[in-house]
Amino acid sequence: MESVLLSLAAEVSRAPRDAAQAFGPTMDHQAPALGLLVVMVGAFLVAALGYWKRRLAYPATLLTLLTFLGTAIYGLERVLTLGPLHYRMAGWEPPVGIELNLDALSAFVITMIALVSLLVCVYAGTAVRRENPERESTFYGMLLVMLLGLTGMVITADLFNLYVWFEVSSLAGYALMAVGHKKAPVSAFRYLLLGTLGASFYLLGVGYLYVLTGSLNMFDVAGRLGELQSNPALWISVVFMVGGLGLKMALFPMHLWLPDAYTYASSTSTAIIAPLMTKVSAYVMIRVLYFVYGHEWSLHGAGGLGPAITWMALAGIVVGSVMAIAQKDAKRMLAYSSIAQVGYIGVGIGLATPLALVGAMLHILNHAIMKSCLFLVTGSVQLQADTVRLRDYTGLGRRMPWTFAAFTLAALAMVGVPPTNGFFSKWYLVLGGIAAGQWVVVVLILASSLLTAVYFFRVLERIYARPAPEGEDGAPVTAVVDPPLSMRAPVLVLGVGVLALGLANAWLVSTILRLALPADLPWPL
Amino acid sequence: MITRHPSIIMDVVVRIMVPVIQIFALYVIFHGHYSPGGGFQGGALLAASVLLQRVVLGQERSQPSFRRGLAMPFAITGILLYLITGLGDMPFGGNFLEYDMLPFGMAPDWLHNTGILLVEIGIAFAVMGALVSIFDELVISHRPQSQTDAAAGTEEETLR
Amino acid sequence: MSELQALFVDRWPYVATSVLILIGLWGMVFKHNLVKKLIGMNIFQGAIILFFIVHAYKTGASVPVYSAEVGSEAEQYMNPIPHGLMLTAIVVSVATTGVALTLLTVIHRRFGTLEEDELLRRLRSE
Amino acid sequence: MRGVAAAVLVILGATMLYAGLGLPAFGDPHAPAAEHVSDYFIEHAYTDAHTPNMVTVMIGDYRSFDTLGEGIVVFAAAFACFLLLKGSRHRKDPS
Repeated sequence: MESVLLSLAAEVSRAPRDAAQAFGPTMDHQAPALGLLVVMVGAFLVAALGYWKRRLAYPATLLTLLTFLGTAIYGLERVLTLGPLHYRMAGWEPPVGIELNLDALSAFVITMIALVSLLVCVYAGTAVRRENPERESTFYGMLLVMLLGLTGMVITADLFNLYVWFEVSSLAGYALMAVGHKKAPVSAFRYLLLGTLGASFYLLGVGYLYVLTGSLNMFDVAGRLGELQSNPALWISVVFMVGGLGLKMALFPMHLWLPDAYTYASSTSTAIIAPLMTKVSAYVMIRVLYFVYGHEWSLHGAGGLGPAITWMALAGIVVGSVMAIAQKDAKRMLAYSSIAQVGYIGVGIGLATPLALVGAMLHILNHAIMKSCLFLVTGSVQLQADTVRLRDYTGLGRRMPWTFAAFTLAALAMVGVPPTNGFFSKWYLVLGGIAAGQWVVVVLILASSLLTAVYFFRVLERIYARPAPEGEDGAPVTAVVDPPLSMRAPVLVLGVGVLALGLANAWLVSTILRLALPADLPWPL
Repeated sequence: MITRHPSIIMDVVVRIMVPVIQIFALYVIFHGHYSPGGGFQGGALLAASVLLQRVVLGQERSQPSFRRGLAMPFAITGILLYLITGLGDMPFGGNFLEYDMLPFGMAPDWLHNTGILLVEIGIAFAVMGALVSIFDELVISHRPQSQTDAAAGTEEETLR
Repeated sequence: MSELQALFVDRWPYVATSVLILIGLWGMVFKHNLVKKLIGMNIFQGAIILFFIVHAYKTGASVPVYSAEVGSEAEQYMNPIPHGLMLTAIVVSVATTGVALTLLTVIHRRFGTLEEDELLRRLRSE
Repeated sequence: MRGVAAAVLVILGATMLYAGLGLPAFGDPHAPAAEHVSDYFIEHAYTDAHTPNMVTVMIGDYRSFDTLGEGIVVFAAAFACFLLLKGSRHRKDPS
């Protein structure tokens, strides 16, 4: 007892740092916090600008996100050169203070967040002005607050701090979800109830863990679990955490909030929430299961959650794909396909082999890119042709050639056609399934690719192969054209990104994701 | 629809209560270092003093003491105060929120003391502004359309 | 028998918080009025806050405010961490409730009801 | 559906009671939560920040980043109300 205290005190007592030394490596030293601080300052700047100079809110948002992307890439580069970076928030050593942790995995996810949000925001410039002109500046403020929450969730190494950022991002998400269709507040309220339930379950799990270990820092907790492995309270803590995160991630039996929420929200909100919110929850699940509890206990051993997560995810893949086939509304179809795609990530988490986990991490990025592209396309159609019904997509391929070129690329990636990025994440998942000897997983992933092909090729056939419907006097019903460049460019960049990420996947895996694996799950190849 | 009955007793009681609540709120904020209390509790009390006026005197008559448009700026100011305290030490080589690098020239423990006080004040402002803002938004939105526009029509433009 | 004693005598506050958690969940699942669901959510969050606070208690210890008479022995003061954490959690819960009430206001103004069955009927008829 | 939900609640309750056996007893001064970081806070709070109230030192200093998050949560809630109610007030209600 005494000795523990003394050693802790010795750790914590800080060596006096002279200013010259602090200024030398200061950028390396501050790298983990930079992105978070940029978004934080930007969010409140935009909120304040909404009061005085409303016209400047959008440029300020873009500037913030550009800087954010810069810091994210800088952080990624630093991590790849120097290894994992730790940041002592408020200057206190980890078990006492809050620690930020920038390792390959969190730097990867943060870069993804910055990239997707910047592209969606470029699109939002025109879209929000048309959809919600009266709420423009508040909308951007809310968007930045949500990104702040997501960044905080990814970067923190403290379990309770994660809960706080979890709620920041969720609250902003509920508000963004409630803007849009007339029915949007109802679905947003349901999302709020279930999302808060999920976050509270997570907090309860943290509570059990804190009571058992006396610490909240992830690495410290991981080191103190040793003799607790057969404790029923530890088991229920991991069950609560996985349940709560599964709710936010829309893992199969807990996906009920998702279709309505995505369908009725405005196109910009959906395009930013759909790719990011569920993916960051999946990231947190990886963080908790692999880096705090350790996969040997939580997924294979006494925790035994691996098979449960895998089977829930597989059921989600099948149910999501089948339901997507039955939809008549484009956004709802994409929402159900999101449930299926989250299932792929869940399979990768549950199998707990290095290849499958890399597949899940790769799919986090790939699905974010594809899904934001697809939702931006449905948003463009909604704005240009004022429809979300798949029936009205007939013949649009010739009228909006650029938009639907990107749509086609993203749809092929969803199906998993090489060389798009969707193929490679499924490839790693299948390899991981084979390595784990789970042939059911392999068969179901291949079968679900066929189901995905069914619903996307149905849409593609409608878009390209059929003539556009004619009006009464032989003219096309509406003169629908491609949206302006500011909305077309991000869609195209994302569409090309689908191809580029597919071609660059070997580089991604060998330089970044190989380092992102936990230490007890080394890369086999 | 609930209607308000003017009552001199209520008015007088509110006039006496509000300063007392506000003084107590300030005590809770500043004495948080020595006894249970702090920014959130004090901010909630400050908000309560404003909301008491809103409830008893009505929206219009309580405007002079705390205008509706002030709530959100208060919240933003509070968070900005927190952020400035946190960022203030970074040029001097500290981490975010590392108070002993603040350039005030005090002993480290007193610097921590000051830093805690600053962030508590920031939190108090933020909580007060946010709670009053939530209340105001909820109440205004419940009024009939015509009355709202007449009462808050001029402010609409500046607020958004 | 010793398990029952360990649970209901030595850990009775934990049992009480568990019951509160179940009451909150029951309200969220089985009540049909959206405001009642929200109240259920608040009970659930309150129960979790209580869970933390219960585990901050030490028998015979004083409140976590330093005083020279009590000294600086760790066993003389209650655990300050859960108190601080729950201060944050309370604020989060207040904020969530505020947003939920806002959404309910908007729903009520658009659809004129907060009963779930009635609301679903109106949504379908749109 | 209601039957399933009720069954889930009963199972949850039973599991939570069973898991309670793994927790330290109520008021145990040597529980893990009362020893590791907590001891450091209690013994150093006064010397570190010259502030007797340990909870204040904790939320204002050791874990000040949490408190910043707390402020942002409240702000986000107020901003959400602003976003939802300000805009929708001008819409014509169909009812």
